[in-house]
Amino acid sequence: MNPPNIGAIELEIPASPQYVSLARLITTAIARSLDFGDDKIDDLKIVISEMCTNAIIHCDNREGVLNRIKVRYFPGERDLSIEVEDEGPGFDPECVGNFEDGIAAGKGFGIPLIKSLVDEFELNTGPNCGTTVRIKKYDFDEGDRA
Amino acid sequence: MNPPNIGAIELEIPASPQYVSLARLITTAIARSLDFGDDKIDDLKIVISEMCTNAIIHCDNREGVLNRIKVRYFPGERDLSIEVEDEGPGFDPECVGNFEDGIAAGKGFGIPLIKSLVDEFELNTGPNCGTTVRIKKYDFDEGDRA
Amino acid sequence: MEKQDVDLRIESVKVNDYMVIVLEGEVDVYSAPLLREEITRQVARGEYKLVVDLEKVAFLDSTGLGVLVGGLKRVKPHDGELGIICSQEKMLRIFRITGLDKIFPIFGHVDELKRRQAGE
Amino acid sequence: MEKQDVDLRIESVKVNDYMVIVLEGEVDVYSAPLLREEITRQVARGEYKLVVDLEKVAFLDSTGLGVLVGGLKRVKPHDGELGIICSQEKMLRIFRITGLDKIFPIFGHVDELKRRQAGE
Ligand SMILES: Nc1ncnc2c1ncn2[C@@H]1O[C@H](COP(=O)(O)OP(=O)(O)O)[C@@H](O)[C@H]1O
Ligand SMILES: Nc1ncnc2c1ncn2[C@@H]1O[C@H](COP(=O)(O)OP(=O)(O)O)[C@@H](O)[C@H]1O
Repeated sequence: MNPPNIGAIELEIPASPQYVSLARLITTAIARSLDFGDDKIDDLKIVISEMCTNAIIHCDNREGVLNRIKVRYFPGERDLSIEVEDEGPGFDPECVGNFEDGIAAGKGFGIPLIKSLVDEFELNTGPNCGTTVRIKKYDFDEGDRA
Repeated sequence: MNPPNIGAIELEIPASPQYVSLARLITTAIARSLDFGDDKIDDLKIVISEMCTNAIIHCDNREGVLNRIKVRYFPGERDLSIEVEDEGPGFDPECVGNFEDGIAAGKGFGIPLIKSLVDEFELNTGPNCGTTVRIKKYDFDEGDRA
Repeated sequence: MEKQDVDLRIESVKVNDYMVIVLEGEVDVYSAPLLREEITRQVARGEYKLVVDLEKVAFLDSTGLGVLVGGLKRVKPHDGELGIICSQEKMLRIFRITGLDKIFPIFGHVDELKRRQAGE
Repeated sequence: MEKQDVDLRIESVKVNDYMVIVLEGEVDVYSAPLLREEITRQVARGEYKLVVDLEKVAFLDSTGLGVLVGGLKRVKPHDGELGIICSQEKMLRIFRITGLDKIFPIFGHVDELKRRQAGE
């Protein structure tokens, strides 16, 4: 009876670390209502945290001005897509490293971790353009599709 | 260190009954983080449900078009304000009844219940204007202020 | 987000004369239709002494209250009753605030219902 | 939403040679500074054999991992160690994915730590 995509759920929060747990909570509730299993919900909790953390940390909050970030959820038939958008400085996607770089630097695990936990990953960014990261995760394992 | 009002949290959801529980969950998380007691959180769960239910039910979803409603949270020092906005047909505030009317009609408990559970209540509506309901609830009892 | 995600389970059991509709979960605008259907179904089956057990209900709002009042309206023409089982203070409070505690007989426990019946 | 709402409790206990930093709650960008401070504090006190107990941690993301790597960097110049206590599969998986399971010694239980020390 319900249309397959009943429309996005949008959340806009101040670019402040304390709100990341709220995004996790909402992600969990949405994924659970879509019948995602516990393992995939655990993955999504990490993914949303990484996405929001990057948007908040790199968002360049100027003195006295608190930026805001947007989180959009698109529930699908058998998947959930999530988009996080910030109006920060953006960056050169070439800067994204891998886990080895991360271990050496003690940071930079975020995007590699997101990529390894989702089925689709899309990054839209560039200097002075803000950043939008969009992921899609299925409620089944890639292998099971074959 | 944190500014008293760090900015609103905004949620936009499709005007569909299934999302009311999500609004409750978010309200609970925000109120808990503000140190509201369990009793006041229970009140707020009812209040947000009534606010969202009215916005969704009376929102006049036309064939194939799914309206959206907005929920805004304004965390204060010792209070939480919540605003729910819809772009529905609006209504004449004179129509709002009391509990006796509700018992006779078997409906119409919503707004009287909201009013009795919050510290401040504000209704902005009118024919063809959409509706915004705004409430404020303190994390302490009115009596304790004296 | 399909209908099966409704966080409300309903089970009806006969306790002497009464049909006790036991709810577990949340009663709101999304789930209340299930309760309405169950009441309609019981009335259609000729059950006019209904009791709705709210002990395991974590949340109830005005939509749920409306369904209960609607249920009362359905059984009344049949000389029926609609009672509530509820001992949770947070819920009793809502019945008091709305004045619905004067409309529905409220029992603290299903046993009270049994005793009441035995006493009659 | 004040800092005291951080959902992370930290308690450090000495187990033989090791200073075990026991975490309970969630480690993310909001709470990780508390862990960083505790590691810094212990290193400043001359504790270079650190073990971070993640058994009661419900959530850990890359910010937490970064703090652990940072901790390792602090104790290394002192010939120290930084171990992890963790038996939760969901968390071990993250250590494996990132390759950090090869950087940190991982113990399944604090007892393993005691045994290991006794065996040395
Ligand atoms: N939303 C963003 N806005 C600006 N720069 C970003 C954003 N997300 C990531 N970056 C840049 O990409 C780098 C790699 O990000 P990531 O892999 O998440 O690791 P980390 O955030 O720990 O450095 C960051 O250090 C930062 O320079
Ligand atoms: N957001 C809204 N948009 C349009 N009409 C509304 C809205 N909220 C309330 N109303 C009107 O006010 C009446 C009273 O609302 P309420 O007290 O919540 O009871 P109920 O919704 O059960 O009728 C409703 O029946 C409806 O006509």
